[in-house]
Amino acid sequence: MLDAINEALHAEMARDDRIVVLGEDVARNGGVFRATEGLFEKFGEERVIDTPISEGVIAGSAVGLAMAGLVPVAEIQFLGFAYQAMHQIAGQVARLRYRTRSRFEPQITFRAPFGGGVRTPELHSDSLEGQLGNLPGLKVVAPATAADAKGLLAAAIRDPDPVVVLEPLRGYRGIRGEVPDGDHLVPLGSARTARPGDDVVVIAWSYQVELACRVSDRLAEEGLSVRVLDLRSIAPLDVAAIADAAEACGRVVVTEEAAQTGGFGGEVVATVVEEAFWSLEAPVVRVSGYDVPYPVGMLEERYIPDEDRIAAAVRRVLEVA
Amino acid sequence: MLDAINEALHAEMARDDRIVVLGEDVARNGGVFRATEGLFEKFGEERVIDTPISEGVIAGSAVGLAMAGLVPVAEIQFLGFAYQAMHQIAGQVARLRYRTRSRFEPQITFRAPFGGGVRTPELHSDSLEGQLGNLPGLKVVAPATAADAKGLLAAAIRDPDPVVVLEPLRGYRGIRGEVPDGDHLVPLGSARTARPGDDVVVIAWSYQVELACRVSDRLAEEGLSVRVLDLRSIAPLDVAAIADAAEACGRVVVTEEAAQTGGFGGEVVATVVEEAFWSLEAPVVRVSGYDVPYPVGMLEERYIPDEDRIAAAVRRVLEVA
Amino acid sequence: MTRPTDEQRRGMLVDMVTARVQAQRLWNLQRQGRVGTLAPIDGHEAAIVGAVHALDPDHDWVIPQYREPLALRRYGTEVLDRFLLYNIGHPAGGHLPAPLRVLPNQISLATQLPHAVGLAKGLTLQHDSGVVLVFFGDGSSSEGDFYEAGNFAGVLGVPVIFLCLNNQWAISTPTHLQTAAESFAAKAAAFGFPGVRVDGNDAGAVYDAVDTARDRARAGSGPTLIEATLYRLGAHTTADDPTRYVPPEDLEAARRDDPVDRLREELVALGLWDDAVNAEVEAEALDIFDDAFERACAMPLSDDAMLDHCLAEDTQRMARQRERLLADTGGAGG
Amino acid sequence: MTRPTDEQRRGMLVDMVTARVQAQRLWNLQRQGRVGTLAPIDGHEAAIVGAVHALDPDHDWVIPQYREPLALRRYGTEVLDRFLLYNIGHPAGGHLPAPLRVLPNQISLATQLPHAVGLAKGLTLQHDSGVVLVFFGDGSSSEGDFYEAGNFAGVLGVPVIFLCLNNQWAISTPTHLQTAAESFAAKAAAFGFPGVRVDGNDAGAVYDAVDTARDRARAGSGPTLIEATLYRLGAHTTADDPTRYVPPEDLEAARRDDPVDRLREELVALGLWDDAVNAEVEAEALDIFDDAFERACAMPLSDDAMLDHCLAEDTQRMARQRERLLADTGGAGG
Ligand SMILES: Cc1ncc(C[n+]2csc(CCOP(=O)(O)OP(=O)(O)O)c2C)c(N)n1
Ligand SMILES: Cc1ncc(C[n+]2csc(CCOP(=O)(O)OP(=O)(O)O)c2C)c(N)n1
Ligand SMILES: [Mg+2]
Ligand SMILES: [Mg+2]
Repeated sequence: MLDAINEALHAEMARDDRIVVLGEDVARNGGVFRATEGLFEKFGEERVIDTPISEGVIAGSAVGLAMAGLVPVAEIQFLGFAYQAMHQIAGQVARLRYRTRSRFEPQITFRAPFGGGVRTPELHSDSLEGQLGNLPGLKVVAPATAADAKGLLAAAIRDPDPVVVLEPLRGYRGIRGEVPDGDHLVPLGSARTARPGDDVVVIAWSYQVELACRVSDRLAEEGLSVRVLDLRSIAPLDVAAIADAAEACGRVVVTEEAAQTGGFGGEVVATVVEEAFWSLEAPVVRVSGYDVPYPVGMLEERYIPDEDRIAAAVRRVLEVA
Repeated sequence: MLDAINEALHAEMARDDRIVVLGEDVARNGGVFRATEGLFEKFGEERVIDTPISEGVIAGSAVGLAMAGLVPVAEIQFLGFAYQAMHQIAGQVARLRYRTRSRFEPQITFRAPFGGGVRTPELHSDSLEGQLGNLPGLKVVAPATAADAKGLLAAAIRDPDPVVVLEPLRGYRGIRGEVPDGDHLVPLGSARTARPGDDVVVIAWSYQVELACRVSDRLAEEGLSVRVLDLRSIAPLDVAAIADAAEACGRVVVTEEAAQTGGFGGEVVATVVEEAFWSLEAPVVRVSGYDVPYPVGMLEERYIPDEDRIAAAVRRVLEVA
Repeated sequence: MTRPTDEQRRGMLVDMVTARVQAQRLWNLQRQGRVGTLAPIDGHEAAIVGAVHALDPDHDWVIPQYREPLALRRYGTEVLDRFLLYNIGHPAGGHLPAPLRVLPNQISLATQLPHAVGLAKGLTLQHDSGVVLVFFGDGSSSEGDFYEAGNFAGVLGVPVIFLCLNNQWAISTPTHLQTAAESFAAKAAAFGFPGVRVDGNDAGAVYDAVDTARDRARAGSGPTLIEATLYRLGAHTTADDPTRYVPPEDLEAARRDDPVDRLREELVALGLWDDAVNAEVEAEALDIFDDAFERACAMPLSDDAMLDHCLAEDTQRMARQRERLLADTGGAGG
Repeated sequence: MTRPTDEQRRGMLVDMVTARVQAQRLWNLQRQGRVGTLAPIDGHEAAIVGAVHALDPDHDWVIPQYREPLALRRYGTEVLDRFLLYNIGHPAGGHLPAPLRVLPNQISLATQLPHAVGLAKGLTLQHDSGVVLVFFGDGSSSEGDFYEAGNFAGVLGVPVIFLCLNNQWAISTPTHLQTAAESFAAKAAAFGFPGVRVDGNDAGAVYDAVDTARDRARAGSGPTLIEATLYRLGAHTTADDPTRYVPPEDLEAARRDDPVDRLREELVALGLWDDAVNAEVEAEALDIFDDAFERACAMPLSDDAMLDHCLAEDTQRMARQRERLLADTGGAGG
């Protein structure tokens, strides 16, 4: 997946010379995960900027760069440190178009790794969809495949509105797969059926999609038909796709890594209820982290929903007569 | 309601000399809304501190004060500026107990006015429950009556965990009512039935409760029995009370001021579905702001759910056969 | 040292007097409930006008905090038009149309400072010779954004001028509770570029400092921090009661050094100003204001304006919200 | 000027040598996959040890960033125990039990600085004569938290010492991209208290600077910012490859000024240290380490530990989650 991201950045920067990449360690080091590898050498220090350690000014200067007509692509080294920039992301970036009535086009992209499973220190693994999903004016996408990592990032960069691209830490090296050559764009706001099926649908995004697919494959051996809907976009939310899947299956599981209460999964459940209530044959079941902060290394495997917990939830909604 | 808050602060400071009040303009000016009026004169500059304009250090120094065994009660002048402190509130305050395994007791209270209806400038009216509701370790309460404003604030200050008390701007002067004398504590995490009823329940918090009650009263004249459940606590969420109300009524409306998508209302809907699915006679309906940033003065009346919109939603869930 | 010419100083006084009387008019409208809460400009006129007179409106950008707009006449009357729309709560008040190089007010303190740095960087990347002047208050200097922006600007060496209007107060908080630093200008040491302090009641001195900083910026030598010391002569905002905390003797002393009076007296002494001119300038300022206010109040607003300009295209949900909103209001889209 | 006594310097060297060899052991464990990602201490020993030797562990607080724990031996072996628990990912690693005046590592850069200010204020309010020493890196100084904390500390005049370990790098970012300020010490001008720069490879010089700052703090004269200049001799963390960006000649030069070697040579010259002593200190350090590591690995962990210490009492939902977790793991509550 990392290669797909790096490829998208190279291609976009070559395509549009208004693009400026900025962030901590993105230039000379090529990013702590090498996502920006080679950009500095290729595009130079004017377009690939190592910033001081100030997430606030990374986000805030992106606003200014966009005002000047440039296209900033900023990295937040780990999504948990977006909190340091929340006053700019929530208060300024997301509202630039609205407060200036489109005088300025906020063509701004943020990339940030997130999610657990690789035993990182505090705040490195946190899922912030619950925070970011309630900020109108901001788009938020979360690819689950290498192809989508490329296609969503390219689409995000070209989108006239600000987009946060959430990249699964575990997927950087853990998710491999075909990536279309050349220009490849995945429209923001469109969910994807990752596995067909009609007994039950698991709605997920990011690395949870990978796990849900494995569960689907596993349960297929038992004759269960488990659809997996990969949201891909947190915002805009593909309400129609959620409605279709829920209607078709009648049974819904929603899974995410964040703490249960207030997680974005609640929004998905509410959407299912609003759109497909009469098709529901069982209560929607949420699978999620526990209602505690993302825990330390020895505990994280139990924190993150794994295949067993997702499978158990699937069985649970299927058991309802 | 403002008097109730001021009274609680006076009483608590007199009761517990570990309490320190800090924030912008809270001392010499008694707060921009006079919530902290008289504290500086009574308790002196050591215990009532005018801070520089740095929400981050207000929240961050509260962590340090708590480590020293004090009980900080910090004001964020307007909730929208909590974004400036989100790295401390979400990343530090909410996790102090967890990351130190209770070596330190995070007995920290934040007070912040929020919500619309008084034509404030940008960010002054924003509702952040969607952001704050997904931060385990943090409690969040939102009183809708003067009595609760006193009782929840006192309880928050005495609670060994960090609590954000959301005070409705419109309620400061707009909500009046009996306030019990002397010690008055409202347990955190307990919802309140603001109006009895069994045809439908409107679940709300803060100023929306006031509106929901008026709707209930209005529709009672038509013979409709509209229960109003005042959550009072966003976190901890009174799951049992939500379940009871949903089961008893079978029809549920959830109303909030924030933008629809990703708002805390989604969590409430998800909870209803998890707890009371089989009792539901109609899809749960959300009433909320629109999916845009909180707008300017001329638009805000249309943005905030008003009695008409709540009443229309109530009729809508009741129409379902 | 490039003191402004007498002609320039006269131009400044026109703008200062204009700002002063228009501010009075606006205050009255607020008291009549016709506009929302606002922050009066009184006492800040010389610093703002002096600064922007050192700029080239065709090239240089101005980023206000929120007290400045009435003093930005040099950037064209459109600024006033938009400011009045802003004050009546019309969404178009945030739209300062291109090619105006002025941003709308910033309410979230100090957040405009990182914007200024990015904008300045963007200008240099595009070989645009413009300079960015960004205003902020003494109180706003305590926000992390100020320091992060100053520090990054220093590293980048971008053409930005940080202009601190030190009016001695942040609402009720006096400067000695805001910082223990020797001055706000002294904070530039944290960023590695010059910090200078000027008398903000002296329009010419501010002009001079900004002019020097602008030359420096255009020469590629990087940012400057300027602290203009002055005194907030009015309330913090229309919602504030300064008698609760401003020592009357301090206010009295400050009034004796009113920046508008000071320049007026100087120009009168030079024979460049008199009562008749003054009356004429004031009358014209009010005419322009009243005219602009009338237009602002007549500005149409579509029933679904609330949903416009959030995203370039409505999301699925917004499209439905738009339908519902129009149904509720019985209106048609705009 | 209060240079440490020879006896004190000897004590410092013991701690420095201890840190060095324990760090090597820890690195090896990491390479074996037995502990998680960690940030090596190499090159920072003199600055950290020199600083904490000027403190009184019974009264003064130490707030680390993340490189410091192995050099905090002066605060007791419990610090090592907890640090090893932390490194294996055990939740008890964050619990430094009372009355230890040491906080756990801080990963969110600079967020510890506002904590230090609040803690110092809390101490004075409680008439506790303790002083707070807080560590942070050159890179962390760019976060708004550093400035907000410094500024507030200056206003409050609290007993806090901000100790910047300027190791020339923030991961791959060199100091000249971090700030254009003359030095990190110079940033104190923004706060209105002294900023001093010391050779961070000279344990005695750091001791001296901290001792002076501590006296100042205890006298009620407020904070001090100290910049200790040194060089990061190892990788940023076990996940980093510094050969991608550290110029080898710079690293070589820095190695020639290795702080542990420097003090060792000085004490050898004074006849206060020799190979035998060195071997003994190293052996003891490793014994203590291995013992602590064994205990850490044997530390029990209940099946529902994840849900403990989030709130003083479980919420309704947490109580259910606890039940489910215990059911899933087949375990019993702890
Ligand atoms: C981030 C943020 N925090 C708090 C406020 C509330 N507030 C509005 S104006 C003000 C004082 C600003 O003082 P200063 O920067 O000196 O500007 P002045 O009003 O004196 O011109 C405060 C605290 C705000 N608007 N934004
Ligand atoms: C708020 C925040 N942003 C980014 C990071 C990622 N990060 C971890 S260490 C580091 C460099 C820190 O440099 P410095 O403060 O100089 O300390 P050093 O590692 O050199 O000791 C960065 C950017 C973080 N942990 N926290
Ligand atoms: Mg001011
Ligand atoms: Mg460093």
